[in-house]
Amino acid sequence: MSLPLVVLLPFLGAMAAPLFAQGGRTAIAIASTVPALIALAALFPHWQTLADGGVVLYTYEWLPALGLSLSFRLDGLSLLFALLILVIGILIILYARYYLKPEENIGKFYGLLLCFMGSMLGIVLSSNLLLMMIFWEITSLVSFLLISFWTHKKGARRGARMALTVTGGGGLALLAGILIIGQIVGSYELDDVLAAGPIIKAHALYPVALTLVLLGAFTKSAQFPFHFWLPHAMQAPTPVSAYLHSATMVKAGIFLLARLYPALAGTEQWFYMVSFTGMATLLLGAYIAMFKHDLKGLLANSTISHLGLIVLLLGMGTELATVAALFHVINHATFKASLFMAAGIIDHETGTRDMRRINGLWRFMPHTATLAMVAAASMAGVPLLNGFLSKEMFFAESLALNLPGYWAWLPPIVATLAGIFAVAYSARFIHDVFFNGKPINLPIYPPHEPPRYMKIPVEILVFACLMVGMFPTISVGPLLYAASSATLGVPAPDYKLAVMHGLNLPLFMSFLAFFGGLLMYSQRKRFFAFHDRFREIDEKAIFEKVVFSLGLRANRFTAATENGSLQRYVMLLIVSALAVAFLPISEMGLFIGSNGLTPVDWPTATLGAVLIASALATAAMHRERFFALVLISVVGLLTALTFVRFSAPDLTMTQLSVEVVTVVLLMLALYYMPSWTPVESSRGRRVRDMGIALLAGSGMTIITLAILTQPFSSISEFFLANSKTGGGGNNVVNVILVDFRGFDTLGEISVLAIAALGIFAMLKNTTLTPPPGDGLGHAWARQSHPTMLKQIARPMLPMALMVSAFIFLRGHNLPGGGFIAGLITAVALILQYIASGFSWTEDRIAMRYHNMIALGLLFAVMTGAGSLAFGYPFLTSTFGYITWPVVGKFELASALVFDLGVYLAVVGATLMMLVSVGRISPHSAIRAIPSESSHDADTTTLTQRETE
Amino acid sequence: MELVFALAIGALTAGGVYLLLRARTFPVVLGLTMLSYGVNLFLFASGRLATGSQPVLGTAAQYADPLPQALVLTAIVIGFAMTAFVVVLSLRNLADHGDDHVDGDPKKRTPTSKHARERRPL
Amino acid sequence: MNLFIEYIIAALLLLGAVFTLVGAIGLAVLPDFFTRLHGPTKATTVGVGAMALASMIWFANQPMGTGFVEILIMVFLLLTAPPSANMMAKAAMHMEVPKVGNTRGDPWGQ
Amino acid sequence: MLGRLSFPQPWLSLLLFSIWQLLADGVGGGSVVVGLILAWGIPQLTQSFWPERPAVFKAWRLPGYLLLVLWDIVIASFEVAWLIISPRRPEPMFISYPLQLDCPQAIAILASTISLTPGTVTADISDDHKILLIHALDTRTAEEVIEAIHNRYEKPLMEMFQ
Amino acid sequence: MIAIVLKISIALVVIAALLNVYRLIVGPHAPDRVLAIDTLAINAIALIILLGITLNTRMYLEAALLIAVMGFVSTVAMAKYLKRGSVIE
Amino acid sequence: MTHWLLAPILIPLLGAILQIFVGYAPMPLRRVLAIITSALTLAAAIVLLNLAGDDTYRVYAMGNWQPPFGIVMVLDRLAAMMLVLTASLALLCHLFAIGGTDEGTRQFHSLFLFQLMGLNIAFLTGDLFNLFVAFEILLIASYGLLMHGSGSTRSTPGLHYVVLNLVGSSLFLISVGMIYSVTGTLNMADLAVKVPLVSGDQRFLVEAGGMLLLVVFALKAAVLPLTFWLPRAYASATAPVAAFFAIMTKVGIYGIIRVYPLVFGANAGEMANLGMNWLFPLALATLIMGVIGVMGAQTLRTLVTWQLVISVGTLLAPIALGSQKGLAAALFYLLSTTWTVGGLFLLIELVRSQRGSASDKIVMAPQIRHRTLLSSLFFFGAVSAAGLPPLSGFFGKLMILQSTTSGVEMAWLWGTILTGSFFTLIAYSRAGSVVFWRNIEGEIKNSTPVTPLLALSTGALIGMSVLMVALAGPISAYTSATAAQLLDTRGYIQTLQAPMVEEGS
Repeated sequence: MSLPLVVLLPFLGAMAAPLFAQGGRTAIAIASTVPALIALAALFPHWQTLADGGVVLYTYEWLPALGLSLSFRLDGLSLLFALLILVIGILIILYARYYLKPEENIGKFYGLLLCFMGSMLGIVLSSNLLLMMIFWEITSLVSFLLISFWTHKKGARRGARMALTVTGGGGLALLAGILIIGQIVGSYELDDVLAAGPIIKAHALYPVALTLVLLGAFTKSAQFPFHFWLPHAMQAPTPVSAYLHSATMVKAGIFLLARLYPALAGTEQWFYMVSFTGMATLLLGAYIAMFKHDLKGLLANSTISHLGLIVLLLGMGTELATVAALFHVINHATFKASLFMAAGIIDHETGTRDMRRINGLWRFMPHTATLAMVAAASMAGVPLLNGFLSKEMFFAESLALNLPGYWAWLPPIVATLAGIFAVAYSARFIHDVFFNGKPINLPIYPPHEPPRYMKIPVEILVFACLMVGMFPTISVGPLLYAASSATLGVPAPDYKLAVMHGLNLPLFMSFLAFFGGLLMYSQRKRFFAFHDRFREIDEKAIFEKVVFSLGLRANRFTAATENGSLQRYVMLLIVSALAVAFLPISEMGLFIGSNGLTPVDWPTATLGAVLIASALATAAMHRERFFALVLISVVGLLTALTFVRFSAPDLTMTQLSVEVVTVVLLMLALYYMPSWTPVESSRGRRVRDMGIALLAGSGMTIITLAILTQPFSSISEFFLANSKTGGGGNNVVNVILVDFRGFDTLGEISVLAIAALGIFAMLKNTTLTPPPGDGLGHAWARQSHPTMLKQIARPMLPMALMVSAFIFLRGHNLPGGGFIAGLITAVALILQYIASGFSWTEDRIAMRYHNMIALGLLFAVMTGAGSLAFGYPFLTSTFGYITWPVVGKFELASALVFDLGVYLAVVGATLMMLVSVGRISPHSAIRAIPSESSHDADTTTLTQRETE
Repeated sequence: MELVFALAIGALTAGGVYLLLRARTFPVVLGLTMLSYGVNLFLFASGRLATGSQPVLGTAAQYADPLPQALVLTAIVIGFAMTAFVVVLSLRNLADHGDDHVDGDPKKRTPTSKHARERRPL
Repeated sequence: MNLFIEYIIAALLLLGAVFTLVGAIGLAVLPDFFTRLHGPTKATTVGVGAMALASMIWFANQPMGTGFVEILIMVFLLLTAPPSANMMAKAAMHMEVPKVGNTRGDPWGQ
Repeated sequence: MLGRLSFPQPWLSLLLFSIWQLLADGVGGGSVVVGLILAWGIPQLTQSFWPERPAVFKAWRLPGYLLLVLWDIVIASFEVAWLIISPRRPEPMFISYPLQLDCPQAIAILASTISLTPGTVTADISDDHKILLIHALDTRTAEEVIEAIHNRYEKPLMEMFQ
Repeated sequence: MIAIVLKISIALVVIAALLNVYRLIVGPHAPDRVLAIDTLAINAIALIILLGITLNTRMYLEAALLIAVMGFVSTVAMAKYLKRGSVIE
Repeated sequence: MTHWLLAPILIPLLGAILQIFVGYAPMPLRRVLAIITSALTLAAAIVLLNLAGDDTYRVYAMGNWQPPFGIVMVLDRLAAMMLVLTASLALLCHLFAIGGTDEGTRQFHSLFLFQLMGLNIAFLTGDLFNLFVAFEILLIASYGLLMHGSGSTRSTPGLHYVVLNLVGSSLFLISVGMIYSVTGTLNMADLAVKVPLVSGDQRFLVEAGGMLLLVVFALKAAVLPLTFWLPRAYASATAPVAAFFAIMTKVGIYGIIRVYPLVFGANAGEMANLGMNWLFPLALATLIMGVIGVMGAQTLRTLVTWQLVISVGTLLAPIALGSQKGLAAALFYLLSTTWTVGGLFLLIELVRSQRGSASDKIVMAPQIRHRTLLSSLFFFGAVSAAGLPPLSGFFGKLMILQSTTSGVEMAWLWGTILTGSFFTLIAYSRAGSVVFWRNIEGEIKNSTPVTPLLALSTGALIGMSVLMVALAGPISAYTSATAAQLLDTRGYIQTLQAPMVEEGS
């Protein structure tokens, strides 16, 4: 249980820490230390197990389907890293207490720092690769937030984004790599993966997986060519740089290489990819570090170089090299963290990090200077310090590498060269900062020693450097052994951690490096001059430029594709439909089914030809809008006749009434529109459109022809058989509408209702200025309501209502029904609007259309729900026959009530649509509309209806 | 007979599609209307053609398939609601932009040909 | 069915069809809008009326029984033809649709 | 409340009742009941849509007038039909007809009658309801037409509405 | 006999409809077109009645009734648009 | 036959009707009623989720007519899941809306509830034509909602959206006609029985119909090349509407998942896996288009709308591959992405309200109020949307990646998804850092404060991705059971035999 706790504690702390922010820096620092200390304490009991080569495992199933379990594992390697993370973490917390200013957002800082600690622990303690992956990406994200902690700094924001881009992107590659490994192995549990090393390496996908994993590791550990993000991450507050970007996070990549060593290492691909990357990084980092004037820049590039060194060691693939790598991880963490902290102190006390200005600090802060110098010496590889030991091992390993032919010379030469540079930049760090004359133009002058406690973390680390340097076996021996064994998967080879191995070639290389470095530093002016001939590459600017231009291109591309042309989108849709239907239809070909064609009677054919001609004419004459409108009503009329011709009386009636309403609506709309469409599309485009239209039309023709000539049986037999007995009506279409498929109808009237509401809402507050005349030079006539029409409209209303009632009542047994009746009523009322005007009519309608719609829907729903009371499902209909005296036999069907709902909804919705459009006419505006914008109840309009 | 019917559907579809591809709202509305006529006829055709066999029990010797008729009825009404909405939306568009052009950015319109200025009576 | 009734139906049908056709011919051949307006309002209305009557008589002699919807069709046609003609004439006058040369008198727009 | 139960427009109700019997294809028990309900109910709903009713309306004169008009319609149709088919060019004319009727309903009926009868279409009614504009398809003099309309249609209507 | 007469009648009405369509296409003015479609609607009534007799069913008569009741509303709307622009005001 | 299946349909419907009736009542009353309706819908959906958990199909025969003759509602795991997703999204968006966005027109609440009803019908129905009707309901309501609010920017995109969807509806009808003309049935279970039996030349008709249906669903889902209506339409809608619309593209995806495995699935004989070979490359292309859109976005809203497109591509790719694991993964991701994107839409509205004229443009502006809150929410939303750990988006993507077995498809899928995530990450980090961090001197006038209600609803939606991680086990178990249920069509076909309520029982 303690392992998940170790990971969890810092997260809990992260949540708690901001609460202590009110209490000031000390309170929050203490509060943040507690979880780390507990975690540290929780690790100790396991030491004995680990020292014996054992492993502590904890597993909890989380997402078995995914292969993701909450499993943690503590072995030597993870212990080594966990200790680094926790110990340095605690020191950083302490250090940051003094580093941060009280007015800064310390809650956020400590919260994030602890988050980072937790996720870093997660990486090293996870026993499941996917789980590790999760923590891996969290470290990238938290690092992003920490680098950009000072969000007002442009450099910080850019550096953060660059870091996130590189490490996050690498993380995605790593994810792919891990997934491949998981697929090969069949498990993501570390034990299984490590045990499956030979299988992985033999698999065809091994090179892919390896490359992807290495991409992840290299980006995180700032290896060439991904090293560029790290120096820019130094925009972060120094504790962050010290912790994340030198001691821990950048080591995650190295940890990963070490962790997967048994599974992936030992092949040629591994060797070449890892060691050469490491070599390149080692040299490049060291070279650049030499020329950085920024204190943290120097340290950052030196970190890159050292990371390259460790990677190179791991790449060598020998067991001893691995031991050396791990050893250097410890050493580098100690001296580099302390150096960063020292740099932070200097920055803190002088206000700058520019080494050209910081000089001769020895006089001002001897204590700090001493500490920094020791640490720098360790970085340079001066004997008796820990850096020397691991570097010595590195030199030895570089010599032991058996490369073919002259290549064998490469590693030692590179190593020595890098050593020279390392000594040079370390010397620069010491000499330039603490000696070398007097400070120049310091923002804070004179500098002082920092607060006592700020130096303690540095002191502890420097002390560690010394201890390890002088008594390696006692101080780190057991830990290193455990870690090495855990890494290699077998007990570590014999090696001696001694300060002196005698006079041998590695020692000679060290000397060479030492004196070469000093020499180089003394000749630094020349080198600087040489270096200055090359233009400084600002990776951040390049990165920004690349991202910006990517964005710009993407934007252009988007704008070009999504160009706001409805026609293009419609064309794409239609062409897509044509494309997908093309294959089956072309396979089918022009197909006449077994039923064959029935003979043509010429009146139908003639009217069909008229229909076709009108359709095509509408398309051809569409620019003359009114004409097109007339033509399309011809099409509508002929469609209605088609329904008559082919046995669909209900459809005929619906089509006819809808047609009328549509024409009125279009006329209403046309008033505001230009009466003429100019030619806007080029000839080519028109030809293209005609082609598409023709294809669509012929496709539909072929399909229709195929359908019409096929024999067919459908579920309709059931409807015909049950219409009377089950639905109580002879008109099967109507029974389907109100009973068999009444639910469709409910949906349909909802659509009408919603459309009406939407239209009403949409036209609210819309003002449109109609053109002054019809575009032919005639102003519109003044007269609005001609006498004759008005007078005829009066008797038309009751008569039409009568017809409507008739159509409604007979609907169940004969063609008709609620829809058609509703439309007749609506049209009759529209006639009143046309004849007598908007406000006149509006005054005489007893019910708000809103309420009419709602009532209609309610009727329909309630009729349907009525059956629930009798234990039948929704919309179950019932009917019966009642014999009244005189009147005779009378059918009562619940479907009729449903149909009444349909009727009301149709009337309300249709009128609401048309009236809403009519309302925007400037002539209608004279009368105040029920205020739609005020939110309080508008009761007056409800009661104000005149009833004469 | 089937051929005439099929050709009519084809013509309606073709006309509708052509109109849909025009650059102004009004032709687009017309196109939608016409396309929906075509589609309604097509859906109707899925129950095959029959003469004088209206699906009203007791009035014919045999009955046409009533289901497509019911579906088409629903489709007509829904189509009407949708057409109404588009019409009003295009009015709103006109109100908002003073133009019923819908083919992309009005500034980047294809140059109008000389026919554009030519006027004929309604 | 009585032969006499059949004759009547046939006659009415033919009459109706001829009138409809004549109305349409008028629409097609008459020289200006105002003269064309006469054809449909009268000839066609009567033509359809005759057919409706024929239909009524026909169904009165069919087993399924009588019906009077045809009368209503006629009523509505007669009721609505004048206002339509009126509205169209008003529109035409407003739009100053040219009238045939030998027309006397002047239309007026309001 | 009782007023609500009455027939606000009895003639209309009668008309509607008759229409219902026509629609229901014959007078039967059910159709009478429903017809009565509708003939009562619809005018209740629509009476406000018909506010300006004539003060005097002698409805019993209406059928005679209607028969007259019906007969004229048939005749008119023959005349127009003949005119259309014959090769002779018609001589159309716009005629301003001075109205003596003043009730708008009556004017509307007259205008309709004119539209439906021989060779004339009511093209417009003046805003002050004083003049009808008539388009005659083929006529020699305006007076002839005015005279005919006045005697044949306007007079009976005046009797009916005054 | 009636069957033949029906055929002739339908033929005549169809020819009438074609003439209407001719007027509709030719125009030349908007009111002509409105008139043509109004007449076409009335022809449609005729066709429906004739078809009803042919098929010996009254099922379609209501469709004819509907045209008679409502057809003129669209005519009126079109005419009013041509004259006044605003149909409902 | 449990009447619970009615609840998600009738509750919003009655609520909507009520809203029409009380359209002129005081605003607080209407808001309370509206929220109660939404909440009840969610409650009903949760009840259905519990019911569906036992792997049986529940059938509700409307009008007590035996399928395939009557319309049936069918509850299975997928339907229940979609209902809960929709209802939860709706409730939170609705809560956000009553924070002030619902002002302006009185129809907002009824349109909103109608849309909810349409969505619920679409998820429940077992009838192809009824699915069409449901689509129309939810579309027409969405048209209305899209146009809600003031400003002249939305009418053109709205018009595009409406017209395209109308053409889509026509295509839907055409394909229904084609399928019906051969099979003579509309019930999906019955289609699953009959389609495999179709042979000869009739097969081509059904096949063409099926392909057209796919185009319709692809249009709703905004698959390339039918994507382009989406970004501007969504970017111009008011926030709660846009957030609620996050479910709209999923309806298209739902349609594909519902119809294709069942009717054109492995058992469909010659028509097995119809169209899926088209869908896969198009899904990847959609993903890429979405990534390009995200990269090029100049406002936060555009960014998120393109994120929606990305999620469509990400979802459809594994669905097209058709494996059970892929389906399960897609369903998991569907939940995650819908909530997250919805939450981001709401969040952006909050940001907009704080930034004055800078609105949600990715440009410098004076520092906003509530910066910590809003930027943290954005961070979480972006992390989940980009598919980074530890939020649910990562798990969804992980499952999708894992669902493929090695092969060309795997390379394409992995490459596209991971590269896509990479660029998305860049875009989000750029947008977030500019909007929240890159401040200029000055103060923003007329910024409206973020009320607790707004923050809560936004936070809850974004927080769903945390909740999903916590419940990742049960949820993924549910989605994999759902996938299994979907691929085993026998159960669905059994719904044809569902007993009806007998007379007098």
